[in-house]
Amino acid sequence: MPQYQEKATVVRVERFSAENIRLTFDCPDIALAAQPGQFVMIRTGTGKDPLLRRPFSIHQTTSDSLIQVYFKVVGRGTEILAQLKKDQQISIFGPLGNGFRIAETTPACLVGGGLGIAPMLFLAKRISQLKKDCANDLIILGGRVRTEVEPLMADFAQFGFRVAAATDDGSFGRHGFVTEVFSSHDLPERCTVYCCGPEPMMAAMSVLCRKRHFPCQVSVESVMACGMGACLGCSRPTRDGSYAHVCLDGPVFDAEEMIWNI
Amino acid sequence: MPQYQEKATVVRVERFSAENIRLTFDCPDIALAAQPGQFVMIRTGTGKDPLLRRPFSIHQTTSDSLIQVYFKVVGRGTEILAQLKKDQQISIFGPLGNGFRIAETTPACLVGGGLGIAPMLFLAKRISQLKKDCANDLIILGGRVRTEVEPLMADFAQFGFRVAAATDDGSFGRHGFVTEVFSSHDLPERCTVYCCGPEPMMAAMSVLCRKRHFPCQVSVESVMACGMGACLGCSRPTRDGSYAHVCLDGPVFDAEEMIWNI
Amino acid sequence: MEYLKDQAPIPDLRVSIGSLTLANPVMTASGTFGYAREFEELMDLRRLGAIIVKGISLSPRAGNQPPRIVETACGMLNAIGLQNVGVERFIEEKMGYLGNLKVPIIVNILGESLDEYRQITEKLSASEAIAAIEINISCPNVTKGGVAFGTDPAMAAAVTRAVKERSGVPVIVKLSPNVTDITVIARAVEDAGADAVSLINTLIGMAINLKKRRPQLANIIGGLSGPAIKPVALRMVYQVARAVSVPVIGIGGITTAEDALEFMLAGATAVQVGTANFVNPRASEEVVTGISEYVLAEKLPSVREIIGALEVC
Amino acid sequence: MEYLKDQAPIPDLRVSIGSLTLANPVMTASGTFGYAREFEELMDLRRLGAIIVKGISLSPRAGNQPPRIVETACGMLNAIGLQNVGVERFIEEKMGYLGNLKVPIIVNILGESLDEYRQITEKLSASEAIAAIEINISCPNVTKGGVAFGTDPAMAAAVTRAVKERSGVPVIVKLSPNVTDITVIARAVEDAGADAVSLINTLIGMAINLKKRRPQLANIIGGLSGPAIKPVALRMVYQVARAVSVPVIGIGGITTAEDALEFMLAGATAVQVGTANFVNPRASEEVVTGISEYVLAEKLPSVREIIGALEVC
Ligand SMILES: Cc1cc2nc3c(=O)[nH]c(=O)nc-3n(C[C@H](O)[C@H](O)[C@H](O)COP(=O)(O)OP(=O)(O)OC[C@H]3O[C@@H](n4cnc5c(N)ncnc54)[C@H](O)[C@@H]3O)c2cc1C
Ligand SMILES: Cc1cc2nc3c(=O)[nH]c(=O)nc-3n(C[C@H](O)[C@H](O)[C@H](O)COP(=O)(O)OP(=O)(O)OC[C@H]3O[C@@H](n4cnc5c(N)ncnc54)[C@H](O)[C@@H]3O)c2cc1C
Ligand SMILES: Cc1cc2nc3c(=O)[nH]c(=O)nc-3n(C[C@H](O)[C@H](O)[C@H](O)COP(=O)(O)O)c2cc1C
Ligand SMILES: Cc1cc2nc3c(=O)[nH]c(=O)nc-3n(C[C@H](O)[C@H](O)[C@H](O)COP(=O)(O)O)c2cc1C
Ligand code: FES
Ligand code: FES
Repeated sequence: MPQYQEKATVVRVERFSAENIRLTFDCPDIALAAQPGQFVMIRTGTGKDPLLRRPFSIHQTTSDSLIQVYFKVVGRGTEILAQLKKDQQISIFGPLGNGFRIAETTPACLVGGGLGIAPMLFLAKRISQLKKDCANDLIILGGRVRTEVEPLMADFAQFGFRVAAATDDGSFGRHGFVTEVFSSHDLPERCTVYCCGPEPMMAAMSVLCRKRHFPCQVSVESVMACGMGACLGCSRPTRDGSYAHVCLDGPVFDAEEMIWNI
Repeated sequence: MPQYQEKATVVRVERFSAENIRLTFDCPDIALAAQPGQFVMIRTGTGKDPLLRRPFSIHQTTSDSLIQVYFKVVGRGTEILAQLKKDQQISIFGPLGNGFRIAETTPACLVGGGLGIAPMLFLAKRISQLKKDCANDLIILGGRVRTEVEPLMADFAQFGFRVAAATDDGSFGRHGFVTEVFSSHDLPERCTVYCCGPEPMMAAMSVLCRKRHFPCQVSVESVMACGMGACLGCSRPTRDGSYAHVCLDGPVFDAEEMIWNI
Repeated sequence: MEYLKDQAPIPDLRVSIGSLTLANPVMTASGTFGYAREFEELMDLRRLGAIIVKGISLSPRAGNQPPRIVETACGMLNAIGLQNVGVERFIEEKMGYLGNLKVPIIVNILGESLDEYRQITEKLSASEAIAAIEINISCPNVTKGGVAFGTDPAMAAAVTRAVKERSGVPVIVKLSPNVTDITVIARAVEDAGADAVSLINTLIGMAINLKKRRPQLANIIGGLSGPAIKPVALRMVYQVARAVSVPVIGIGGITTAEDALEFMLAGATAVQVGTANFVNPRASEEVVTGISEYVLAEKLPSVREIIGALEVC
Repeated sequence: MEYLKDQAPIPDLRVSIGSLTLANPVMTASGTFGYAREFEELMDLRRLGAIIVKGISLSPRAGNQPPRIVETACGMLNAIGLQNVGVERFIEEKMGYLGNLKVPIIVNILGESLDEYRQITEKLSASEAIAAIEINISCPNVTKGGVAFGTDPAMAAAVTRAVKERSGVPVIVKLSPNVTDITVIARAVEDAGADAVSLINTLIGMAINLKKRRPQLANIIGGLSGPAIKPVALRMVYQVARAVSVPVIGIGGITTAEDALEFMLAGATAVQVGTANFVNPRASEEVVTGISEYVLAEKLPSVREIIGALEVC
């Protein structure tokens, strides 16, 4: 699969809150090759500190040449990205990793928690393109507070999926966790679940899916230096007793392969 | 002497060329205490690289609360400073060092070469405040090219000094070095010379002044870590065989004390 | 060492180095804080746990030719050449001011022979305002062909004994990181009577000016300090804290209270702020404030709770 | 080594490591370039002077528990745990591709005993596509209580001899910087027959997560690499180049051609680009381009002119 290192130009900055930001970059090669569930490595500056690139899911491609990332400020790198302004340039490397394997013939349930919402938009869009009708398909978005979910509802609404929301503090949608929303919905048989979010949430989802014999794909994280298989730093222990490398073998895995950090 | 570490706000950015830039900062404590020939240590960023502050002469104070620095882009730190925009904040530490000792009763000759022009504006302003009439006083400004000198002529013209200019390529003022301009002018007896510029120029000026028995003060540079006497890194060998510390004993010295790096 | 509950300050930041009790664990690293007076306008010196002054030798030293310093990635190299006024002028000119600060003054000493270390110690014993001595053993032993005292356990122990025999105050031995196994040196000086060890001194490094095809420093090589060396310093503090029973003082790239707390988790009883003083003259005071806020926020009975509290399953 | 004038490329970037002549002095550092194929989409592998692959052991290794890496100031710590496919699968699965690249392939090997090093060397001798062997002696010698081979001159020499006896290709010994005097180790391996030395491997470091009160790495300690260690690497290359007569290969924080040229001025015949490959997958190729431009701009007859050309008055 092709990978590109591009000088990307910021074409749009959307601040959903002080912490939650969406950036739109012009990087044609990456946009054209990107698949739902893949990620990019972004260099936060041009200097030597912070040294390493930071991994971010591809939130969506909004044209043949634009990609979006939706991120939260958690440290130095994301702080720097949060200060980016329109027309500034930055080095982006990707698309990387193996994305979601879309089951076209079965109903889909997309579950995104917190920043795990990020890759779900691209996935929903692609599914809606592959299927003529998504009325049987469900999207569940969860977050701690309103600002983590509400700003994205409109984008998710456009594909004809049923969309449900939940927040930990009840400030938007159902008061509680996405898992509760998931359990409360009567989903069709042979539903395929696509999930991304905090480890405890993905762990819980994988248990629920196992019970109902739903195949469940999860997008997981790990610390990364290179994002492309060179450093072997992104390993995660798997059920078979070996290590998987998130950047190469993932970031999307079958939930059954995973050992959760909880 | 009082020293302050201030969060200074950029109130004005003047680009005389891609390389030569003048910044105006709002830092009241430093502005109020500043003396001609003193310098400030500017932190170019908030991160850990580049690590150390950079020293810059106080170009002038333009009110009780504003100071200016006039600098040239030569490396990483000045590159970062060159990108500063109005209203951004930055940490400035100063005023530091011993400035020029102004001889109020004798005619003055100010000689600035290249970036050595920077401290001369503050000095000229102060001299003009101390003396009622500066008709006998001379300012000589030199640079490699027009853009290093011309943009500052107007500022220097306002104090009633005679002002002469020279450029290495003849693109502005006399074709040649400030030393030639100095020699060609018939200066009054007992003239006090204040000089800042490249080492070869200051070395040449000190020889000319010795010949004519003019006291000559020079503002010199050295690499600096702290700017305030803590690191002992800014030493310069002096004629008496010991070391002077530019940040504490200088940056202004009697030319006779100096050993030149040429 | 007993800390009396009834007279415990809140938050309780007290730590002990041998018989010396500090109000808090934050010191200034030798050579990065001048003789303290340089900072009086810029911070409240009285808030420091201790002040360690520029390294003092028997006779005054002029130091090295410039350039003496150069910036590196997240760090700096220095080859000051141990410039100092010498022990006599130090006592005459500096101790008067320092003695009045009501902050423990620790004198960092350096010598080129055992005898020099002995003589400096004797001269310092005269001044009772000195709270402790820190021995810089990273200097070359000229009587032993210039090998640094700090790289050989026997020499390091010998210096420690020489100073300890003549010192009425606690003796801290400052270890060099430029060794294969720093725990060997640490144990050697502990056995020789050191009341505490401090580490790390600078890593030996070099920088080159490509344009001039010359070293950036007149001395060719210099000491690397700053955030760049913090991972090496943390590792060595962690190892030494497990190898010796005397207090360990952590040094290396400490810029914030978080950095200092990490060193304490690794086993440091106290810390020293060095290069950070150049970037932010208030750094050492801000580290004290930050540690104090942390102890309050975490509701710790005292800062001593976190010494060596790192969880390594 | 004779460089034929008539067939000299322009610019002439050729350098020699023992009997091996490289088109240019730029290699990729072991463990930072995978098995090279990972980079084929991102750069022109054929422009490299040599490719050094991830360290290979006798049998496959799973590596350490995560987290295996953490970023530090201008650097990173890694504790990969020498994960690799083992020498047999390496030859079967990787050498085919590598052999067709027409770039000298240097295999970095590691072992826990002399015998392991011997066996790997024998197995590698089978494959004639291998241009040289680089011995990683920074690994613990389990038969000697886990002390790293690279910290003891005798052990380092023994490993060198063991490999050299069985290798038909030049043997490069990669030195550990975690020693008191790296020139002692360098001379020991030179006397034992090393065709070249490469340095530095990573400095041992540690990072702590204050919130969790735990080490950032599951392995607690790890190897520090990146720009932060460049000053230490430059200093050691400068010292070793003066201590041995075999070629020295410089490693440590090299990100640009300027960095590489500084190492060559200090005495390096060639260089390796490591951590920089993670930040910029094209870094190694850009270093080749930059060196080439420098040699042309400076009108040097060859890049070899600058090896050790540092002026130290
Ligand atoms: C494949 C992949 C896709 C990702 N997609 C997104 C996304 O779409 N949106 C988003 O906001 N974030 C995403 N992340 C997480 C993101 O990479 C981290 O938040 C980011 O690297 C933090 O960088 P920083 O410099 O701001 O924080 P740092 O200063 O590096 O660290 C600050 C805090 O963040 C934690 N942290 C650092 N790196 C990671 C990481 N890789 N994963 C989890 N926590 C981390 C640290 O432990 C520390 O507590 C993704 C991570 C991976 C591996
Ligand atoms: C007391 C004092 C007053 C100064 N006033 C001014 C001023 O008013 N305007 C101005 O433009 N510059 C002034 N300088 C020089 C200024 O400090 C340097 O140009 C600046 O530090 C370069 O930083 P950098 O990060 O851009 O360059 P670096 O990346 O640090 O270095 C780039 C190049 O600049 C050279 N350099 C670095 N520091 C210095 C230095 N201190 N002196 C000379 N060359 C240096 C280096 O050798 C290198 O070749 C002054 C210096 C001193 C000591
Ligand atoms: C400019 C400078 C001068 C120093 N002088 C001394 C000294 O005289 N004696 C000493 O023991 N250590 C000296 N050091 C080492 C520091 O005390 C400290 O051990 C080292 O810098 C690491 O800490 P840091 O990274 O916080 O700076 C000096 C360091 C610097 C940067
Ligand atoms: C992730 C990682 C893995 C490494 N693996 C090896 C290895 O298997 N064998 C080896 O000899 N060196 C290994 N090294 C050390 C590098 O080859 C190099 O010596 C070191 O990183 C310093 O160079 P740098 O600062 O350019 O990265 C590794 C380094 C890193 C960062
Ligand atoms: S991040 Fe480097 S191998 Fe996965
Ligand atoms: S710059 Fe630190 S003492 Fe002068």
